[in-house]
Amino acid sequence: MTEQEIFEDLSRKFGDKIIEFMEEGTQNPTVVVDAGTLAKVATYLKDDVRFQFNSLMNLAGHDADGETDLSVIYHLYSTELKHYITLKVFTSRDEPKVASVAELHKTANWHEREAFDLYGINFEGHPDLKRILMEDDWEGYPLRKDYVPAEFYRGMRIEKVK
Amino acid sequence: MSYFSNISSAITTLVDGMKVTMGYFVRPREHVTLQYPDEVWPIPTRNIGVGEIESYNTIRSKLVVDFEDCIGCKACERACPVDCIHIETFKAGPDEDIGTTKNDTKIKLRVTSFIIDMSECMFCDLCTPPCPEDCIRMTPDYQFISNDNVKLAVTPEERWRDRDHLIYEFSKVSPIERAQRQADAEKVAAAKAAAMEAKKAAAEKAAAAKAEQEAREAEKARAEAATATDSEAPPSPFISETPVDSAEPTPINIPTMESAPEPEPMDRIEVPMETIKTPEIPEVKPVSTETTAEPETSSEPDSSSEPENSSKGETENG
Amino acid sequence: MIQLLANWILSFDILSGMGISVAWGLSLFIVAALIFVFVAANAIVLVYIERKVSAFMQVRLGPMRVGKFGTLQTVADALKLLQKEDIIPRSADKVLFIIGPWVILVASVVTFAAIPFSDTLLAANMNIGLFYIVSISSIVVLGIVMAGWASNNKWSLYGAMRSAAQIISYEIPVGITLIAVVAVVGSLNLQTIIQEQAGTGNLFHWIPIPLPNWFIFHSPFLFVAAFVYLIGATAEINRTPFDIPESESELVAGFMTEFSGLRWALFFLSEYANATLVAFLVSIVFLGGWQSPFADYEGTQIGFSIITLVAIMWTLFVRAKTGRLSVYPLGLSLVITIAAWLFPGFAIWMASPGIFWMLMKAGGIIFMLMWFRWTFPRLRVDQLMYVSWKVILPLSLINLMGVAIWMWLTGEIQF
Amino acid sequence: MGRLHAEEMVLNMGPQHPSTHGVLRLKLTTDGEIVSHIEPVIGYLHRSFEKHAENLEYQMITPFTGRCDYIAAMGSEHGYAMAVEKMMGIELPERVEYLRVIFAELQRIASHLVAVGTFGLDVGAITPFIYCFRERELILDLFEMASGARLLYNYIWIGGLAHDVPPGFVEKTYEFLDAFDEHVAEYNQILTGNKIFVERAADIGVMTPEVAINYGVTGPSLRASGVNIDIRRTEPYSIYDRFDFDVPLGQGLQGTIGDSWDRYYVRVLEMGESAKIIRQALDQLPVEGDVKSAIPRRIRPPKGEIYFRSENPRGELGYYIVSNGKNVPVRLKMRSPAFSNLSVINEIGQGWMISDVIAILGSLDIVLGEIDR
Repeated sequence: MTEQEIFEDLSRKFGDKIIEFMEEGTQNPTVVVDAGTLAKVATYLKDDVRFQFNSLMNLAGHDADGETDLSVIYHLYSTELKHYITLKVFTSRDEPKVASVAELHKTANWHEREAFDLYGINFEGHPDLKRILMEDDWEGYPLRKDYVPAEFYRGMRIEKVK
Repeated sequence: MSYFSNISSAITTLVDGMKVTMGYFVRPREHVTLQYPDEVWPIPTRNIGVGEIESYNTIRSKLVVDFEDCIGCKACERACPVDCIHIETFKAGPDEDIGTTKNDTKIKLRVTSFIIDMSECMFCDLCTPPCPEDCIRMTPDYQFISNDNVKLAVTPEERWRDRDHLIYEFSKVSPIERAQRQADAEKVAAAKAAAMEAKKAAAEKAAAAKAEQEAREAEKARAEAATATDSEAPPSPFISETPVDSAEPTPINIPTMESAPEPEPMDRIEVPMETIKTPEIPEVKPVSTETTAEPETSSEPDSSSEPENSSKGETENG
Repeated sequence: MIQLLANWILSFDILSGMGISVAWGLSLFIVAALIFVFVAANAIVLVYIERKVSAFMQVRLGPMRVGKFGTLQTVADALKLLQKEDIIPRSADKVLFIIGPWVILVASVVTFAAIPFSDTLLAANMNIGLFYIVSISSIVVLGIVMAGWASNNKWSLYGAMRSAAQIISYEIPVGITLIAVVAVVGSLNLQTIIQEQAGTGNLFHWIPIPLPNWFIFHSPFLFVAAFVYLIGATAEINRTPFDIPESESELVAGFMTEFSGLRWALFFLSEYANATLVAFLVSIVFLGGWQSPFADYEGTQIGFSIITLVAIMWTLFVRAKTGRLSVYPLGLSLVITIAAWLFPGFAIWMASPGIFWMLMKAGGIIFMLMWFRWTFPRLRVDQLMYVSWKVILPLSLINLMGVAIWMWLTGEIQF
Repeated sequence: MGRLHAEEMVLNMGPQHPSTHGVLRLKLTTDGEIVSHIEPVIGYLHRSFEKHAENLEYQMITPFTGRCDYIAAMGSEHGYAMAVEKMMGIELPERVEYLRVIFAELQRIASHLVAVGTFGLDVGAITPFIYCFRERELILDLFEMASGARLLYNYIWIGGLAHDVPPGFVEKTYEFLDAFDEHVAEYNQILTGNKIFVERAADIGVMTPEVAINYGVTGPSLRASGVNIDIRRTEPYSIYDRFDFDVPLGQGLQGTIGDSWDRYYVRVLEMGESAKIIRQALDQLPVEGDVKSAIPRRIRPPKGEIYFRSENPRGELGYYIVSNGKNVPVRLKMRSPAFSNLSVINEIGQGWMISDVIAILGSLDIVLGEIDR
């Protein structure tokens, strides 16, 4: 099934919660989904026999420029039907909130923790949302473009990032 | 029944395994151990097609510069992902002849400092291809052994002591000349600033800032035209310290240089910190080309960095 | 031997005044010191050999720096260990922490008192020698549990608990296997056991292959029993593949985790002392102890000739096939054979019993243990128990019964 | 008398532990020897690769990718180079493609040798580990010959290779391959069939296909569960469609499909398949061709994003790159295979003994460098 068909089907099912279909400027055609509906879309995509997107290859947080909304990108793959779809959700910078898919795709558990760790995106419904790569008491979200590292961490000087 | 087949398979497979080890035990020694200082690994030869330099066909290890051939273009400095190369250049005076490289390129910049910090180098070999003169290269010398009694860092002040022997200064320019050039550059900069001030005062307009900006840019463009030997090179962030030959060129004080003592060999040259410290960068370039010669990382911990370090130590303790 | 030494001391005019009890005590002390020196020197040599053996099995060279071919490496290591700081963790149980290693060491050194190195060279000729060794060596587990508990470290505790379970489990099959031999001899005296194995006889009583009268060739049951004992004893001394109490990749270092310096060296010492003890016991009980494998000097000549012939054929065969076999073993056996034929004195010496044969046999067993160690993976703790209770124990019981039946069949005993 | 009560004990395995393959910490909740819960704690080797990448030009990132998965640096570099090339639409010379495949597969063998050897080490067999490393050294010799480095190569550049291979490389590779088959037979003799090893690995930590896919497990660990997904085959990148090779799947030869033994044995078989690919690639390797001809002067991928995945020795290595048309990426996320592979440890390791947890961890073949990045 092509990405276009998937998008059309999703649009029929979820209406205006499916925001747009991006084919330009990306190698992986992307469906932009409303942040609140994402879990439902992912469940639908996984359970529907025509899609069977049972494998979440990748989950990446993204901050384009430090001003606009943060986004989360989901790369889905079906091991049965061997087709792909990329989902993207936007969430506000000040209060980033996305529904968690950790129960649906267990692999998302750690990936969401990573996105939380590095971008501060709150995944609602995540069983154990805490920092994974950085220290538990680290301040700030390092991969945000507007991140300014603190001078010291527990008395240790933080080397400036080149 | 599987009980007995288990036992029998256990015995047979274990004996099988023991055969292998015994086979190696009684075999004439085709050992893999290298008795390192007595035997050394045969360095593989490889021809990567750069120049005719025989020593180039080797493994990637210690990074060196044929300093006579360096034109100070800083292409390697920009290519370095970890900023382990620190170059300081000053524009040569109009009647000064620094020489030519082996490719007969006239050297236009006096390289007063060429530091390679091998303790930061990650041996990626990205700096060698951009070099227009093929003068920076990786040699097969992988034994970074210092015969000096290297002190381990015990205090914050001595933090970098333990890797002093890994910081190589290739420039043979004497510290006196270097200081001289630094002073000259500062003089030019001061003169420039004074001129700016005067200009600004004369203008007395709100557009003064804009004019200054324009002037700066113009200078920079000119300096770039002068310094950039590689057409690909983005404008260097070191422009501001380069003496800009505008209306009144300040010649380098050559007599002073001649009266200077013989330059020391390629060892570390004890240079006061002020000279190595880079002036403030006027604007932020694409981050990768940012080459701030961080005093505390690139150079010896001397007097100038002491207060900072000691205060840091206090903070850490506190 | 203590009696002999005491008499020898008293035979000197100057010393004769000290009285029999003082002389006895003095010789007791000397013998104990000798045993301890033997154990310590033995550990140093064995560590070197083990490192070399493992290196050769792993296409390495092993220690090569200190001394020629690294022969002084372990001496240097021992000196280093003695100099190391003695660390006792703050929250450790200090008393047990200090006692633990010594208990292990003492338990393993004391057993050597009953080992007959030759027909005269033994500290104490006990009539219950075998029983003494088995019972004393099981004290080791007490020291291990002490050390593991006192460390106040979870890994150490795991190691100690595993060790306790393991050693106690394997005591039983090992004991029963030894009983099978005792049943043949009818004595627990180790000298008697060895003397029973003198002379030459047929393999398994009936098969007409002339072999020494060792118990390993006594009957198929004792043949199996020898291997059962070897496996059980390997487990009892915590060596690979049964090294779960200190399994390096799981429990860091098991009960030894918190120990350093001298205390750790004591563990090491006792480990090798135990290995040596097992090797001695196997050679005493199954391989004729200090008896020579050759009946007389003609036997030596013929025996070595046969060995050399086999070695030549094997070497030629393997070299033709793969081209990868060292010729040194062949050369060694060739030299010995020629010497045995040329110098009858040498052959007679080879045929006579003595400490040389004891050490050779023990060395062979120790090599076997090393061979196991550097080949096999490690068993899991429950599999270890499986092997003990479900394989080794039934086998040893069958052996015990089988030996009894065998002796009845061969007419060694009558009802 | 107070009642004697038993409670579960929390055991910290790592970050300094012989068998955690780096600085991984496992919080084991144990009931005696039985482990009832495993919580991996990672991040001890976090070197902010992604943050670095956002501040480095594209060609400067290549050496950093190798440092993420330091056991298989060629694989990481290959994946990264292909991702950027796909963004820029670069057509590679044939010789480059073949050489890249040769190096990637050599790296796969080297990486699997480490995996097989350390798995043996984890269950207590020390000698096979040394044999494996001896073999690996020969591969590293080949790498050193070509790139000048033994561990971190920076050899596969965007648009080509750093240098062409030196004369004699092809012959030496053939030599290595000829000796290699014999040595694999030796590993099988000493380790694969060994009863103790089988007891330690078979039926331990069984991973069903559903669990594996749900947890995003990829690579040999996934194929050991019987799922036939190898990106080289399902979605051939580079020139993998030209080679004839099998995808070994776990068959449960000694126990259940998807147990630790299967994960181990799939790797052993994969080494043979990689050797097969290398042979074919060497046979077809074009003699002529400039390996640097396609290297772009400026690496500025057009505005856009890509998720590109390739088959690393440990599994699916994905690069999610967002470019805004400049010479520095806006976002570079490395979807490292071992990251997802490790996350399954609690699911398959629960209820086994401490020794088994170590065996399971070893069979997953993790590299902390790419987990923590």
